[in-house]
Amino acid sequence: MSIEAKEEFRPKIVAFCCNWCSYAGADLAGSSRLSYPADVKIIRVPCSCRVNPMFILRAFEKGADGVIMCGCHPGDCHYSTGNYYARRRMTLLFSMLDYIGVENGRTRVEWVSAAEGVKFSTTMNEFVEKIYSLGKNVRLEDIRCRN
Amino acid sequence: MSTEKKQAELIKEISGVNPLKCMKCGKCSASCPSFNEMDIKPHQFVSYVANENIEELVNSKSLWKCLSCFACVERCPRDVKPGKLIDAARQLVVRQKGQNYLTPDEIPELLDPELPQQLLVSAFRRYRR
Amino acid sequence: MYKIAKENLSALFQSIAENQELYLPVEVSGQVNYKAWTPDAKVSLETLKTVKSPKDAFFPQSENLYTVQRDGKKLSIQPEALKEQKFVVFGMKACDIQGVKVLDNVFLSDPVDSFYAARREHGTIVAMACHEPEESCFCKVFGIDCAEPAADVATWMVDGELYWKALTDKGEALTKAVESLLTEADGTDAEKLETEKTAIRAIVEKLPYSDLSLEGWNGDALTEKFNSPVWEELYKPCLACGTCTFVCPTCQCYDIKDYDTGHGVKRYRCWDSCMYSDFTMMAHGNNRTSQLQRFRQRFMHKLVYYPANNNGMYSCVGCGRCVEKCPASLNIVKVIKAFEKQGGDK
Amino acid sequence: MQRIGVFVCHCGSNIAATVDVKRVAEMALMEPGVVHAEDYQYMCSEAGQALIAKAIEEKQLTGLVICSCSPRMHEATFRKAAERAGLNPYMVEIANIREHCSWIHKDMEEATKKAVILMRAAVAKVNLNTPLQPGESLVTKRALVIGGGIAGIQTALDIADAGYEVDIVEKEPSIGGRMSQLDKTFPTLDCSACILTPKMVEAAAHEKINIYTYSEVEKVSGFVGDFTVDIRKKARSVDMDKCTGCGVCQEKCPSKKAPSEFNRGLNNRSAIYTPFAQAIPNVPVIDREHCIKFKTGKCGVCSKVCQAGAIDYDQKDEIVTEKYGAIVVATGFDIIKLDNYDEYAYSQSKDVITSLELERIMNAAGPTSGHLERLSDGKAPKEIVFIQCVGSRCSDDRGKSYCSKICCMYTAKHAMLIRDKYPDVNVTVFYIDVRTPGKNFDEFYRRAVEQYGVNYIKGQVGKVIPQPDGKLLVQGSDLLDNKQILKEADMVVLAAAIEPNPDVRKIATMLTASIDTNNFLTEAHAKLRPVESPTAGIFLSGVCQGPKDIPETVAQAGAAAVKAIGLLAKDKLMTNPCTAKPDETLCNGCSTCANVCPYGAITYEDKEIFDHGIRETRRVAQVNSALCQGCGACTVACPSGAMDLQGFSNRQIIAEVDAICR
Amino acid sequence: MQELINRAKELLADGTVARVLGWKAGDLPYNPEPAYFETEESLKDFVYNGFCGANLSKYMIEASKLEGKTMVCLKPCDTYSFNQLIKEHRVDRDKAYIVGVGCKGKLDIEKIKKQGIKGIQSIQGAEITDDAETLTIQTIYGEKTCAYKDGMLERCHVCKGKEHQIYDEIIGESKDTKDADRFDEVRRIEAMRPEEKFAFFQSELSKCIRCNACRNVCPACSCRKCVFDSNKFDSSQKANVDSFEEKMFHIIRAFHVAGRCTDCGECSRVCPQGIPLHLFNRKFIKDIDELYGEYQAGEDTDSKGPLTNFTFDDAEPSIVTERG
Repeated sequence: MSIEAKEEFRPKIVAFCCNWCSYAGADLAGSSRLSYPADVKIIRVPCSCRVNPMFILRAFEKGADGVIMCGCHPGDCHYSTGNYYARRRMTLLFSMLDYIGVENGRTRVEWVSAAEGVKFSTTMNEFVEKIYSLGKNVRLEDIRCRN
Repeated sequence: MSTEKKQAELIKEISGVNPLKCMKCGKCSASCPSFNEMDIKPHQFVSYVANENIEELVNSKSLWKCLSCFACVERCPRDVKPGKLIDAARQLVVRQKGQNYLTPDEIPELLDPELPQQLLVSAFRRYRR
Repeated sequence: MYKIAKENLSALFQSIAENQELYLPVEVSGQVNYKAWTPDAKVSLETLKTVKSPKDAFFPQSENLYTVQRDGKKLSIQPEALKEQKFVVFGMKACDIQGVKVLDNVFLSDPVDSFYAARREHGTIVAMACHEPEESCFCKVFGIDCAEPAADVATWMVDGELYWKALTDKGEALTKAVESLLTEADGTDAEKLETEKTAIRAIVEKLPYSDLSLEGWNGDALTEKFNSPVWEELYKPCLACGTCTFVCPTCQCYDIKDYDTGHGVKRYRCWDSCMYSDFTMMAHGNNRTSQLQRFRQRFMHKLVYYPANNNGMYSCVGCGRCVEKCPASLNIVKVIKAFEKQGGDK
Repeated sequence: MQRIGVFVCHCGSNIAATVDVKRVAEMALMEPGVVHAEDYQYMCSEAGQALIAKAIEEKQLTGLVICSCSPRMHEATFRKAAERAGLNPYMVEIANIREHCSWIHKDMEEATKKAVILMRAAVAKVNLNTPLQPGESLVTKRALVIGGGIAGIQTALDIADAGYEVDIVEKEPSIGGRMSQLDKTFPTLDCSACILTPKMVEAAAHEKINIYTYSEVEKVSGFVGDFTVDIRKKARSVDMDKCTGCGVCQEKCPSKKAPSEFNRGLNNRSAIYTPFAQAIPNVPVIDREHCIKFKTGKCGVCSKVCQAGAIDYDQKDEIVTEKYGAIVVATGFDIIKLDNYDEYAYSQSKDVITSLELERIMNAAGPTSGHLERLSDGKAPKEIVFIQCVGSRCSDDRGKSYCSKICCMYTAKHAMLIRDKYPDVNVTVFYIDVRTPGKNFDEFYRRAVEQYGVNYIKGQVGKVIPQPDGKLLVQGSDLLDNKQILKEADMVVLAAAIEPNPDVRKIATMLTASIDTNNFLTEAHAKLRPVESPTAGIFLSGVCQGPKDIPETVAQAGAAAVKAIGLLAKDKLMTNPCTAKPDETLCNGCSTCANVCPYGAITYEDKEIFDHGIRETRRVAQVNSALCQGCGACTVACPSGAMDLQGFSNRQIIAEVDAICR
Repeated sequence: MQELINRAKELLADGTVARVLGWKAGDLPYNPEPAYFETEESLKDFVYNGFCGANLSKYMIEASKLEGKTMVCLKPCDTYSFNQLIKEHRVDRDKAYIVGVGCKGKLDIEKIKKQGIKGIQSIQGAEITDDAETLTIQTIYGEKTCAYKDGMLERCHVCKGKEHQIYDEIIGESKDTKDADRFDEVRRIEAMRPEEKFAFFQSELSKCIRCNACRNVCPACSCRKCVFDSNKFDSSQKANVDSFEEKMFHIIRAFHVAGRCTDCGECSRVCPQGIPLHLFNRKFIKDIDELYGEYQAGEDTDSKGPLTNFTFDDAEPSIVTERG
């Protein structure tokens, strides 16, 4: 692919962050001025277990190019067990997406604590880079949403 | 990967033991009936494997002094089971020495009809790894 | 009458497709449905019944009606263009053609459905006789002769030759367009064709459903049939899926919905099924709250309401798709028979 | 349709330097529902809040979007501002354009674009917000403490001193717990009973404290602020009001063959007994299993000798139902069963004992009246071996994976006391590690070694072999000398691992408090909420939460009391309105949500449902909003989508997703 | 079959049950329908043969609301569904008298027809008492034969076994039909390159007509109102568009039943377009087995499902990428 095309492509990336750890981790990344690309937009949820697989599919349907979910580290969940459920749900969902031929790497889960601003920023940088390398999501998007 | 590293990996694989679980309590050595005969003591075995110091281990007296009574295996509080490590190290030596594997087809020829079946079965159990 | 050898058909399709869209039975992942022709499409004219009927060609399962574009707080509406491209549907069976007539009565009478009308105007139907009808067929019951399908062009496949007869102006025009590929049929061909027709009709006589009686199914029977206790037993195995409706060549109910594109809304219509719990759902609620009512609606519509409003024409054509596809093995024939039995019991 | 006001904060230059705030406000006006947009220097300032209030009033706003710093910073501020201006506080959403935008992006164009999208997402969400009302529930001003050991006693005293009624439920005939069994305490070596007994007396005498001994919690229902608890008072067979505690009955009781629980079965007691001399209450109970009257119907000696006429053979168990606002669990610990440690010969030799048994032997009120002697032959031991970590730090299923924490210190204490009292006795301690984190702890251990000459050997013992002459052959290893050691001992003392009282499992289930794989109660947050259970209104005191020594237990008991007092001090509880809420017409009644709820907030109820013309009784989920903490696990687990989370509803989140992706 | 009918008559006569849920002979040799029988007389139409593939567990949801007990005929695989429905409080065990019926594999008329057999007049060899070896089929176009195995539903080739998981009594013999591994097809797809996988599912799902037969027949899809039908969610769509919607529908449906699907195979049986829908469910089952330990939904009525359970050391989602 030419460099020009790459410059044109600006991915849409949705990040679900749990209120207690990862959202705070993102805040810390912000207050520490640790930059990551503006393509990432964060949605605050109370806990990673609030993220319905449907939200992720919905994001892809509407044209997202990557979806990442962040939560407290296993064992540190504010609600004690939420992220354990989320972990199983996401593992199965990602496996299914892989199975139907969606490129590996469009989805990701990362556990980021409130103290891990650096990790948040590094993760987002990595993830965005990955999405750039994968290019536009065409396999899951609904063409009716194109404009 | 260095030879010793490979060997260490192999010992871990054969024995199914993770030496990093050892908390160095020494209960194995405390339990060992052959302790005084050994140059490398049972508890040291674990650290030798963990440190990938395999050459010394396989050349040690201890390797052949272990009675396989498995007292250490029984009593180890951390599921490290030095006896299994020793057993695995022996396997390593035996395998290297003669490469003496048998294929299933070769076995019947070697069998004496008089041989008790029980012996065979226990031999398989013992050496199948 | 013309004919063309079976092996030359792909050339014929190619030729038709050069100037217009061509829809015909194509196999995809083991199932045959009407699809647009492409050079590498796996055409299957031997298939007696495609899974879905070809009604999609005139009344697609879902189609856009208009798009609302949002720019800030301003909205602009863009109606969907009507069909302007000519197209051919190739291989439609007599029953499916009758199905189109049923749809015509609905969509072409006042108020005319402009989307449907445009498609009808631009579409040419090439019909094909049924070579070997099957046990689920009962078109004869509705007076349909599957040996003599009547459309713009009628065709028969006999011994590796496709016989071609134009029946309307549209048919003549199409024939003219592909004339170079066709050869004139002669007297022996005509004989062969008659033999084929006789053979088809003989098979039809042997089919288990051919003696089905529609006696008593008309507008006069409305109250009696509607209130019959027979429904109470009949509907019970129904799973409330839409299979019968979506494979049916005559079902014409649709729902209108909005799709949020993020930049506005696409208003589309798509087939609905009277078996669905939200069928004819209105602001105040639903006027059919039980599956019995919905189940009854389907058959009353096909066999009572529709004929009452359309000079006795049934909105079932005996294609037998529902017979084959219903997951619970229910179908219109069982309904008709159930009432027959009940009549006998009286 | 909402009437939304969008307020874009400059945050001085924090936001405005990289985000074109004017443009964000302009773009906001293009969004559906937005009727007002403005930007201001500091939205959180008095003046900024006044702008918001003014706009709410003038434009009749129904929803607000504040584009500013993180909601973790000022969400509460803006919600309060909205509430003061008459708007429901939950109609406010924050678009985080500082931490998540201006601070991490340098390019103005890019940052502005992103800020606009974040604003859009927030507007899309507010469009679907509904006013939420925090629920209210009344608080019963009474606390229940389960367990009457030092943890329970301390918690009860602290709560009672703050002026609230407290009930202690203790399953034994007396309060006091494990501490009452101890002889001396480390690292001060003061007498355990001397410091515990005054606390027991204080608790018994406190007008706000009511003690149920010989009682157990039978059933718990309700939720934070409003628990209903059934307490089973086991039949004591002695009238508590009449008994004077003279002790004659115990003296005269002919059945003296019951093993004494208090002395760990090392000696016997009578069938009618108080566990120990300082027992509170000082009222005996009849152990019906050993009582001749109950076994054969004949005897009745105690009744005859009791001048107060307190003996009542017909007494029955009694259920008391009480209401509580807070519950503190202080169920303590026991030591593990040593049945699986054959190598230490615990069940083969009377001279292999646990440390807790040694406590009793050393105690003047114990089975040997405080004389150190072998239980097998009464001889004074000359050689004593202590074995550490018996069943602690063990990854197989014989023991526990954790460190029991207190053993290193009490072993040093025992060694020191023995060497002090019996200088001719040799004491050897086999250890793996000596762990002494604590004030004056390491000094204490070093004194044992340096001053008292206790022989510490690094290495675990492999086997203890009883000899025909009554000696015990201890086979251990000295890892530092790399030698195997065979040592003849007269007595072996095992530092057995401690484990939570086995009853805690039952209690945790009743309380819907979670427990970990080791049966320790889980705290709400390992670091920040260590004395609270994740279940609201349940607090943790003492070893039931994790291994602790006495000062730590007392400290935690106090902390749990403070948390309980904090709760009881409120008349009403405001509950977070962002709780799960089922749509009853969609609910299948499948219980999936209840299975994943960490708070036991979901119950099922048969209810008449009117759904599209059908009226039927269905099993539907009910969320107790006082218990629900709003995590949302149930909303995703729910197969039918009936469960939704207020404030973070499916449609709200989907609207945000759509807004970001469009 | 006679034994079944006799037993049904007894149970009706002595008042144990108020009705019998079984199959009624159809008007073609291969289309018996699920039916209720309330009188001895009506049982003359009762039939149980190789074409009685329907899983009657789902009907028990409605039957549980009726007065009195229902005698229900459940095949071994159906009993898994019934157990699962008990677990989810959707059926009432006390309202069911379960007769476990024997099974020698169920037939797929589409498969038989695919072999060029048409104009079917009668079929011999499909009775439950037959040895399930060969089918002899009379057609308008002459007599045809077909090996029983070749006409069997896919699910019967990977049968979970002929043991009933729950029953009050068992009537009729079974015959083992398993001759393939149920995860083979899943493995074949897993081994494909992403483009191939995508093309495979795109081609299969492009056939979907959104008739909802798979959903409505599924015992795990027993929601009172499906999210795809409810206006309360923005997912309520009916269009069959080739881009994402069908995939969304099928992935969400598969996820919806993940951990609850007993692999009864009804979805694939009823799909009018022959889409192998079980490939979705089995992928989840395979993943669950591999990642969280073997789990068979419907084996019992009280265990925790894999998605409402966890262990502290579950695999991380990144395993999907790592295992490649």
